[in-house]
Amino acid sequence: MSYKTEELLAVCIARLIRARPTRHIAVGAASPIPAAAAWLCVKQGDPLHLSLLHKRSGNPFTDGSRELFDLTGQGRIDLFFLGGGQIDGQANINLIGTGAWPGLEVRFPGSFGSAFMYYMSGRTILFREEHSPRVLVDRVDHISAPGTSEPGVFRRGHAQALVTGRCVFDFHPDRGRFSLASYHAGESVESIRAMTGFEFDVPEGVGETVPPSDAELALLRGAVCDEMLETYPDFCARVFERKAAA
Amino acid sequence: MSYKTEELLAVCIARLIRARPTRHIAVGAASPIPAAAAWLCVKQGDPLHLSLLHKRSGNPFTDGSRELFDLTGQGRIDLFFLGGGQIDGQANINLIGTGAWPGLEVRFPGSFGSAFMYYMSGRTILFREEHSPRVLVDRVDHISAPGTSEPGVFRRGHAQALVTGRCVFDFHPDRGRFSLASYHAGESVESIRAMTGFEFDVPEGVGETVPPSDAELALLRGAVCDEMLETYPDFCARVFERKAAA
Amino acid sequence: MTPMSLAAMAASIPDGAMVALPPDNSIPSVALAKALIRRRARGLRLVGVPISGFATDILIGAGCVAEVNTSAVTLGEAGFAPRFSAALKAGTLVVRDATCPAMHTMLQAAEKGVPFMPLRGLIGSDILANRPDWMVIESPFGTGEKITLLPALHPDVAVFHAVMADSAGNVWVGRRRECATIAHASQRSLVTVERVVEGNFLEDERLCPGAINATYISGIAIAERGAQPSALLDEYGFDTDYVMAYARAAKTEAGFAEWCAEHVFDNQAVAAE
Amino acid sequence: MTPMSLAAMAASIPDGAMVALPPDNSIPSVALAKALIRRRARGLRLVGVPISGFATDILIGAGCVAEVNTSAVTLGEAGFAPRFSAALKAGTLVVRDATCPAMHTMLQAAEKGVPFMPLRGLIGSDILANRPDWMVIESPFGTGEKITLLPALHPDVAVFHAVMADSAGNVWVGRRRECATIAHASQRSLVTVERVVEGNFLEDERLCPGAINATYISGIAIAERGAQPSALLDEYGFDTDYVMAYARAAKTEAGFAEWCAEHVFDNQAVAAE
Repeated sequence: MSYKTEELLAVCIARLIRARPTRHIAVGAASPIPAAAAWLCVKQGDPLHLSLLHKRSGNPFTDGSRELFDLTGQGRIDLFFLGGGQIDGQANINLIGTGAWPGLEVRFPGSFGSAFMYYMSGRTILFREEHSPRVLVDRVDHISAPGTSEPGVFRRGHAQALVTGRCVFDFHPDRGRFSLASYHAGESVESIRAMTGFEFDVPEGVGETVPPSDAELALLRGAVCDEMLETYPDFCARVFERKAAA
Repeated sequence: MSYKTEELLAVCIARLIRARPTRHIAVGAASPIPAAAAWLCVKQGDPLHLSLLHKRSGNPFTDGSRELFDLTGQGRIDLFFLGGGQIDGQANINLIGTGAWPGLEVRFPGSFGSAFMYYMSGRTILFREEHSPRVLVDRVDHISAPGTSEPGVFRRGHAQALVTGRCVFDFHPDRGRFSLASYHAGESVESIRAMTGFEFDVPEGVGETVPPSDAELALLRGAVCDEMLETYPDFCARVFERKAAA
Repeated sequence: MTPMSLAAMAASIPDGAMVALPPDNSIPSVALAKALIRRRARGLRLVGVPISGFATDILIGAGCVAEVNTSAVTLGEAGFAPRFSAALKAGTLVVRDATCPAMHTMLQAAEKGVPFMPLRGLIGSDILANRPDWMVIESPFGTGEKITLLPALHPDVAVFHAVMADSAGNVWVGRRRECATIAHASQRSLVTVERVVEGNFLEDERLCPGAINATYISGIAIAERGAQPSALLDEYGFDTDYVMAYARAAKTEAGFAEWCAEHVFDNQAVAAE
Repeated sequence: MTPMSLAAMAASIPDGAMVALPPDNSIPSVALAKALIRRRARGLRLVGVPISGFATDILIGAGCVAEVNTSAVTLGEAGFAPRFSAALKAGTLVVRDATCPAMHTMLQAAEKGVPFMPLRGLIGSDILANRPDWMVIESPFGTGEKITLLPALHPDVAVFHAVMADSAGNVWVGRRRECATIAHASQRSLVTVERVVEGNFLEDERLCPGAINATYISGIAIAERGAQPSALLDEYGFDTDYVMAYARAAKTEAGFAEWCAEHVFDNQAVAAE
């Protein structure tokens, strides 16, 4: 079955979720692909608790907007998603901007909860669809949240992986480096290297990303889309070609 | 008009409330006399905000039982009431017990919020109906909350006065001592001294407590009692000889 | 979430557990406290939120409690808590005295996932002198202020009563938000409810503010009038006569034993069904 | 509490005030933000709770803002906040970058009346490197943990929208409890509401958990659809088209001025009546 890039990425992320024990995932507002991935795991039968932020009806938090951070501080969030205007080879992320502080060249919106969530979640999947030397840089201009921490700093988790429109990288907090896990159809180790501003390891035998199965695609376009229509109408219309009933 | 001791004490306290600018008073559960005093001020036309703790309907707090302490921490409570199993001449109060820690001779219930409220309220009126050398001691066995604090300790207020069944003492935090403000009908400086375990100052011209006026008594027995019937039915029956409609 | 029996809920709380238990004005689960007595729990370390009431006194009387960390133990209008006083005098109970906002602060530190939180007041009180786990520092912000840091308190189990649970396992406690705090701060939360209703409180703007998300709830048991003799919001009031009668009976160990046989063990068959 | 006019409410916020303003998902008072523009407020120091949205961007565009203390400024789906970006580039605005839980923590410290509160995370972030007002210490509890202490943040005014006020001046915000936190943390709270209703929310067990006590509320003004284009719980949704159109118009200063003339000043006669 043919598929869209968004569907491939959702399936990549779902596999990363299922690769480790996961009870509770929080997904931010601007993240329809991670949300689709998390729903896919639920629809595949995983006993997952999802907290979808900014969901208008059934917002999961009754203690105000601090509850997500308290919940994560308590160690109850096993997995969070973060992106970055820039992401570097040590998994540092920059949501501040480029040029002098505080982003005098290009200003991004800001760091949101990253300087806490990245440390306090059980693990983080980094996600950025654009894969270019502009985004994946050797060294971020500013660190919103660091990929690793010095001893003496309480840190519960790190990046598990970085998923982009071209490939999946695994992150190794012990050595503070990414390794290529797989490249998507149409890419190669060389094309990934050419489009990546940071150095990364290439394990032997690395190959193409396994494409979505028919079962995965059927779930995405059916039961997953059903759950997402209210919160992400544009995404569902564009990717799954479905509209919410008026 | 003849009056009950409880009515005299409520009027004494109301006068102490009105003696200083007061916007917001919090009154604990076991304190019908201070509650009556606060209501009397309201019914006399003072623009007071009352937070009556443990009031079953219309409990003022919507942020759980911590809200009173947060509110007081913010500096929004101008006046609080405290009692004590023992109260000493430096206005230290003991709600723990007598004998070795933690009250192996007679154990009182415990300190409640006193070790915070006494510092963080704008001021405190100490109230204890029993006036005997057993209660008013030279030195409390244990300090639940101290009458004064050393420099470097944040403290917003102190005891304004101590009202008992026999007299009213003013407290002077600068010198850490009480002075006799007035003695109730039937008492004298000598009788107060005989029944008080701590030393106190006796200003020149100290006299008998001014009895409740007819207007004060009418308000207490009418509009004040109306407000208190739900929360303090036994007190209203005993003192005002009124019962709530069934 | 499928409701469990009261007996199974009590059995899931191991001896020695640290149990956060709100007081009489804050919807305690007296039903579960009685079930803990029936299962002959031992060595419980109770946490007052921020004080302790009737449920704590009966647990102490029945020999279930090793330690109470609290700001007061009281029966309110019915006076001093008799079995608490007796156990202290007998030396069979440790009390770690605190002050109300300190209990809230220690629980909020756990809620926020920080190792400690500061609190004003306290300095000069003998409470502080008897809490080696609390620490006074000079503010690092250079103001010269001395202030107390309190460590986070992580109960093993939060136990409280709620008006109702919904199909998703959310529970509704209304304005008694200290129950949310202990649910957040504790490893597990076991909640007795009057009833289970259809639907999802989180999708109802009117009910949601008084709800606690199922993510914090480990088990639900139906226990009608499960807070009694304590009050439950506007559902039922405080049963003063019951507590007064208890206070009189529990003045002696024998009197307590008799009260317990009648009010805890005689009801067992009914409450556990 | 007698409602005041929007114009009088805006006039009561002095130039230079520190104003806590929740973002688009948290019932901001866009009506009052527009009234502040009309009264040509200057030098405001805005606090994002914990981020900033549409209302902040229009206040910046109109030259009302000297400083933003926030974790992000964003128009959500409509992209970057154009007047925020332009003002930063022009050097007319100071941004003090934070991270969401740090904003909550600083406000909670003020709510609790403590001078500071700790927060994990942060260390190794350039946010911390650029906040000389934040301080890293080693835990005094001997664990060797390095942790950041954040000072209490006391806004002069909390500004938000609520569904309704009652006769006693209590306001109802439902699950948006961050509005309660800023009301507690701030010197004054100014609240626009859809409507004023009879009764007292605090005496209604169903409404009370979502209410904020009048003791924190300094003024109420009726502003129907006062959160728009932001959403208000289940009353009305986010107006994406309106914000998209704004984002396009506000790309340039001239475009913003035109938008503002139409959407802020043309409505003045209506909104102030």
